[in-house]
Amino acid sequence: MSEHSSSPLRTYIMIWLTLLAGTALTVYAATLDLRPFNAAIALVIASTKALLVALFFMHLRHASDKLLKLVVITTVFFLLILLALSMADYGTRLWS
Amino acid sequence: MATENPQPERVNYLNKDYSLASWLLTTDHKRIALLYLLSITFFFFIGGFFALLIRLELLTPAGDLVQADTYNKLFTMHGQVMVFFFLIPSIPAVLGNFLVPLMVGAKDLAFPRINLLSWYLYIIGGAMMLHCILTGSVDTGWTFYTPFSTAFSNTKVIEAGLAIFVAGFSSILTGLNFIVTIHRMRAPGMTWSRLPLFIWAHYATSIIQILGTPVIAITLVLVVAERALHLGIFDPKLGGDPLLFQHLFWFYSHPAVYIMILPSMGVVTEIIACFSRKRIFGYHFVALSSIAIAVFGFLVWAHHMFVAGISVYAALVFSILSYAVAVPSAVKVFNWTATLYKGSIHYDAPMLYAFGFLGLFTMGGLTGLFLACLGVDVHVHDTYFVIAHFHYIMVGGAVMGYLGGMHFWWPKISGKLYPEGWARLAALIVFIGFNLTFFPQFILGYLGMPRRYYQYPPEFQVLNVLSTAGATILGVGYLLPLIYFLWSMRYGKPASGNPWNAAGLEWKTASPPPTFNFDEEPVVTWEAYNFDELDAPHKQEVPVAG
Amino acid sequence: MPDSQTVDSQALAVPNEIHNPALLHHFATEQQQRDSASLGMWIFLSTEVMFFGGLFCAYLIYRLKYFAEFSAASKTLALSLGATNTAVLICSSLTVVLAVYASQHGKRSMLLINLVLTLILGLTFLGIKAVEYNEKFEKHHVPGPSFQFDHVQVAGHPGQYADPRHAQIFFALYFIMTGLHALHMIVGVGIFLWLLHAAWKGRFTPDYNTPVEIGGLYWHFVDIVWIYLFPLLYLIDRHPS
Amino acid sequence: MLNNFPLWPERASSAAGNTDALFIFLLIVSGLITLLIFTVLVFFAVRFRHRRGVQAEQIEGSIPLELAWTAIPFVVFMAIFVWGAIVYFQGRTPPRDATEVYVVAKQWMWKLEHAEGQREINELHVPAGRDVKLIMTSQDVIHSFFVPAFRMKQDVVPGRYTVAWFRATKPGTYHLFCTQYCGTQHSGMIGSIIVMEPAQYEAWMSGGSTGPLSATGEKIFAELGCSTCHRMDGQGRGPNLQGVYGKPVALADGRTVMADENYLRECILDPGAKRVGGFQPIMPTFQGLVSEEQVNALVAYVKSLSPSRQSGLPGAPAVVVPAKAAGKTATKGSQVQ
Repeated sequence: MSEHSSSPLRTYIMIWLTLLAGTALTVYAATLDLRPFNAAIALVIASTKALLVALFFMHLRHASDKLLKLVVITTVFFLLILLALSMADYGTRLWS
Repeated sequence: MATENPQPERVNYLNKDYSLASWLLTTDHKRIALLYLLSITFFFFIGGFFALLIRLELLTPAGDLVQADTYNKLFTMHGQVMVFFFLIPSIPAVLGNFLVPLMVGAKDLAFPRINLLSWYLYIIGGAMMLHCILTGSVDTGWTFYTPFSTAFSNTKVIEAGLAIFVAGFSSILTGLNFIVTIHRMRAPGMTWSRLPLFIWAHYATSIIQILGTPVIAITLVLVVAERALHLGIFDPKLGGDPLLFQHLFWFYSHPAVYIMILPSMGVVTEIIACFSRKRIFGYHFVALSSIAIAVFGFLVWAHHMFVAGISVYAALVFSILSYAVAVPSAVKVFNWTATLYKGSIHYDAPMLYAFGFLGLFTMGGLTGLFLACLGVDVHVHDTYFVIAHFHYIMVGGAVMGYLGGMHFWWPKISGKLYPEGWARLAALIVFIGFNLTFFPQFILGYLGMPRRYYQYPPEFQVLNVLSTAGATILGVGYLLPLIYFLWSMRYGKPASGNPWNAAGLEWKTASPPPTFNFDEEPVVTWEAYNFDELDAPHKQEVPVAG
Repeated sequence: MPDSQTVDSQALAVPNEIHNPALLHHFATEQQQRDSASLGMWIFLSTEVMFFGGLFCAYLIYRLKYFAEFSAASKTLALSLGATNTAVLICSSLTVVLAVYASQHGKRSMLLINLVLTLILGLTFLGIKAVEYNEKFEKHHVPGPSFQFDHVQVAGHPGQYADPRHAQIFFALYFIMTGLHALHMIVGVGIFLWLLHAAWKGRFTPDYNTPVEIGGLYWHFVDIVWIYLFPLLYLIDRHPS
Repeated sequence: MLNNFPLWPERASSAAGNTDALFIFLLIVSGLITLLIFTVLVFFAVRFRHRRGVQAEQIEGSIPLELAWTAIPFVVFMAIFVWGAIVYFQGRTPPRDATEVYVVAKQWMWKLEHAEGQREINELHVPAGRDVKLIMTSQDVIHSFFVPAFRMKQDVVPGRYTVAWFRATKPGTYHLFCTQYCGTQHSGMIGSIIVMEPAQYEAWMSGGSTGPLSATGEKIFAELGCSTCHRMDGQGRGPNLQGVYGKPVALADGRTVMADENYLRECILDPGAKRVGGFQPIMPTFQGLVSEEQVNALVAYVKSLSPSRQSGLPGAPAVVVPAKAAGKTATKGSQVQ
């Protein structure tokens, strides 16, 4: 971080517009009957939006320090551990 | 103080200012460590008092000393006070707070004011806990299992839950401060592989504090909300699942065990290296095993739930993962043992505590294999076998390490030497008392005596009497250090900067250290545990401040 | 895991000669202070992720267990208000990032304008949220003794009514999740009021703007939480059946 | 004195020997590890104690050694895991022809009801040499059913059934403990398991029964009007319950679940949750209208309608699935209980 890390203003506006479009898209996608894929699409769109915010608005993309990325990855990993290993119980209770 | 000192006394962090405000508003990590030391010692003896009453009640099979509900409150408060207000802050908040900046060569932790805030949060949580204890207490067991805690107990669950919630943020902030300090504040030349293993252990501990503690915080929020508003999240009558609470609770509370034991491992590593005058065997493996314990520690929580009604498949997954976490612990024990090889071993009091730790932790760890083993756990789960196991880890491991560390760094903290003879005696008494208290409980557990029983069938009495006898010895063992540490503050001989001739930056400054730790910014040019240089016949003069 | 780069940069760090009043005594350089602050904030945010993570875990389990009721209860939420709020927060994230940009480039009026805009958008969000909460009170959708969710049809199963107890779990999670989020918003508004005050006094320069950056990180995080909450709570099952 | 000082618990079930063997194996393994570590520790401690003029020899470490003491414990641990998993799996899988006992726990007593109709409180009479399956639930908080002599333990959770089983081998009286902390009188929630010789047990059983539990269930079934919809001829508005138990059921939402005790229980208390495909959602919930004991009786009755359950062939769905739902049996991974 030798120089202040910030994207040019145009990028910010583009990201902002993309985020708004993503919101519209997720609302539209929810009105389609896609059965199990509704939830998947909603989560994919939400994760994309979150990633855009983190990378551009929170300047993760230009962070010269890999450590910040490591913090984010670690956190997401442990969050998934919490969800996945809980489901290891709940998802298999009816198997017996 | 120290009138025999011919030179005018150096200004250090202790004598810089004597006003009350200079302590209560300090941002000096060393003073905050002492504030923590006072407060956790207070809570340790409160928790110990409860333990003593529990053991006295269990002298006879009938319930005669206290009422059943009083007994239930006693073991609950014993657990909550000891876990959340003593063990979790013990080594990190006292020794870690004092030593992390010194060891990495920084003037202070990265966020001194947040450090002070963390102590105040702890004190607020502690005050809430005390208020809760004094005005009716809680009887849920420290585990707060639902639906008992949310719908059936008529004690002060909400207050205790909030107290732990607040204290949890104290723990989070301590961990945050450590991680940032270790990453950002290391002195020039202090590379990662030159860090003392104490630092690696605290780094691993901090990961757990940061990622685990918020989960118990939100779980307690849910318990409080459920109890106050009957939302149904954990109440089967309203469609909730009581086991969800157990999942969320143990997601933190199992790794919390490693919050207690990892720093203790760090302490023991330092002590073993110093008193066998050797670089630790397999430095990188010991360092990485700390991180491995922190990571694997998050994958094993449901081994507390093998008979709780989880699916068989989940039980298999969590059992196999539990064995995975045992491996790095074993690696540590082997490396400590190997460090002694061809050493030059001194038997000062800290080393006696470290030996005590090795023995007790080995037994505690190996009995953990019994509990991770599905077939055996069905029988010993929720019996005294479990009680004995986790006391071997938390008392035999964590507290032994804590006491060892207190002895090792007491000259640095106070600038005074403690009476060595008394300290060795105390170490011996603690070791004997501990084993007498808790070893019989393994047998009791396999015989089938359930935990949290206030009266029990008469065939369990002999072992319970042995255990109670041991507890009184253990109590004496814990009082001794309190007395002679206090004594040494006034009458102890002044300590030099490095009384053990130990390695590590903390020994390269005065005892007690000046407010900003080092008179000159240290530049590290040597590897960790450079005892060969320290013990060399023509030892090069290490720059000792002052 | 070890970041060797930082080690080098610290090893080469030269104590700066001119003492900056914003440089705290225990840091060697401003760079070190700034890096510490941003790392500290990111770590704090991972704590926050896990804090909400416990709730997401509970949500996931009950959503799978009581999908019919979650779907029915989700449909009673005001989609237009939720979507508007999502847009409002996204706009506020833009103003925040513009404020950070302005502070880095010493554009005082741009900084002030964007801080004020952020505050307005933040308060708008809270206002809309209040309207939604009020609607829940009126419809008796607040968990507790007066909770009502009778005779609500379950989608795809004509004639089947949602179990009010299970719908109550949805609303309990809804209120706890959005309530904690709103609490974070309120804290964020407080932080930005302070930033506005400091910016007004001209405290921030291109050399010293860490508080704006750190406050911005917090605000973006709160936005990200909402980015997940919106589809999870409002969009469970919106297609006309 | 020695009567009050046992060192090994009594062994009175078929599982106890397995658990003990595993436990002894663990004792030996961990004993050997402890012995190894302590011997080496003591030897080093004495051999390398500080002597004047003798310097410590600095050793960096040894990667082969590190790998060895990472890998060897891991292999040993995996062996323990496998053995433990086998013992656990056996304990979790009740034999199909076991005698059934319904257990209802409440603060602070055990209520037990034999399938044959005998009711007991804090005492359970069982025959030696026969498999006994416990179908357990709680009226209030979580309890745990623990018989040390049988090396058997299972938490008893409100709102659902948990299942355990044992085969007693030795006549006698054994402790029954509650091991999940359940409130003030937790330590008073103890009872006894009385194991009898089969002949004695038959004699005990012949007295004082009000008829089999399934008969009680049948009565309740009629009283509550269940039989108006759940008709045996398949013409009712609800599914025909004959032969349902132990078979997979296709649900209205496309999932397929096994009709075990927990499923039957849930259908009574929360009929909407897992409705059978092809039927209207018209069944009211009986939550709060029937006691835990009555639910048990109803479940026992429905189970008695599946005569072939010893030789039950899981496979063909018991309930005729309408063509529309049949195509969607692919689950969406949401079989959450």
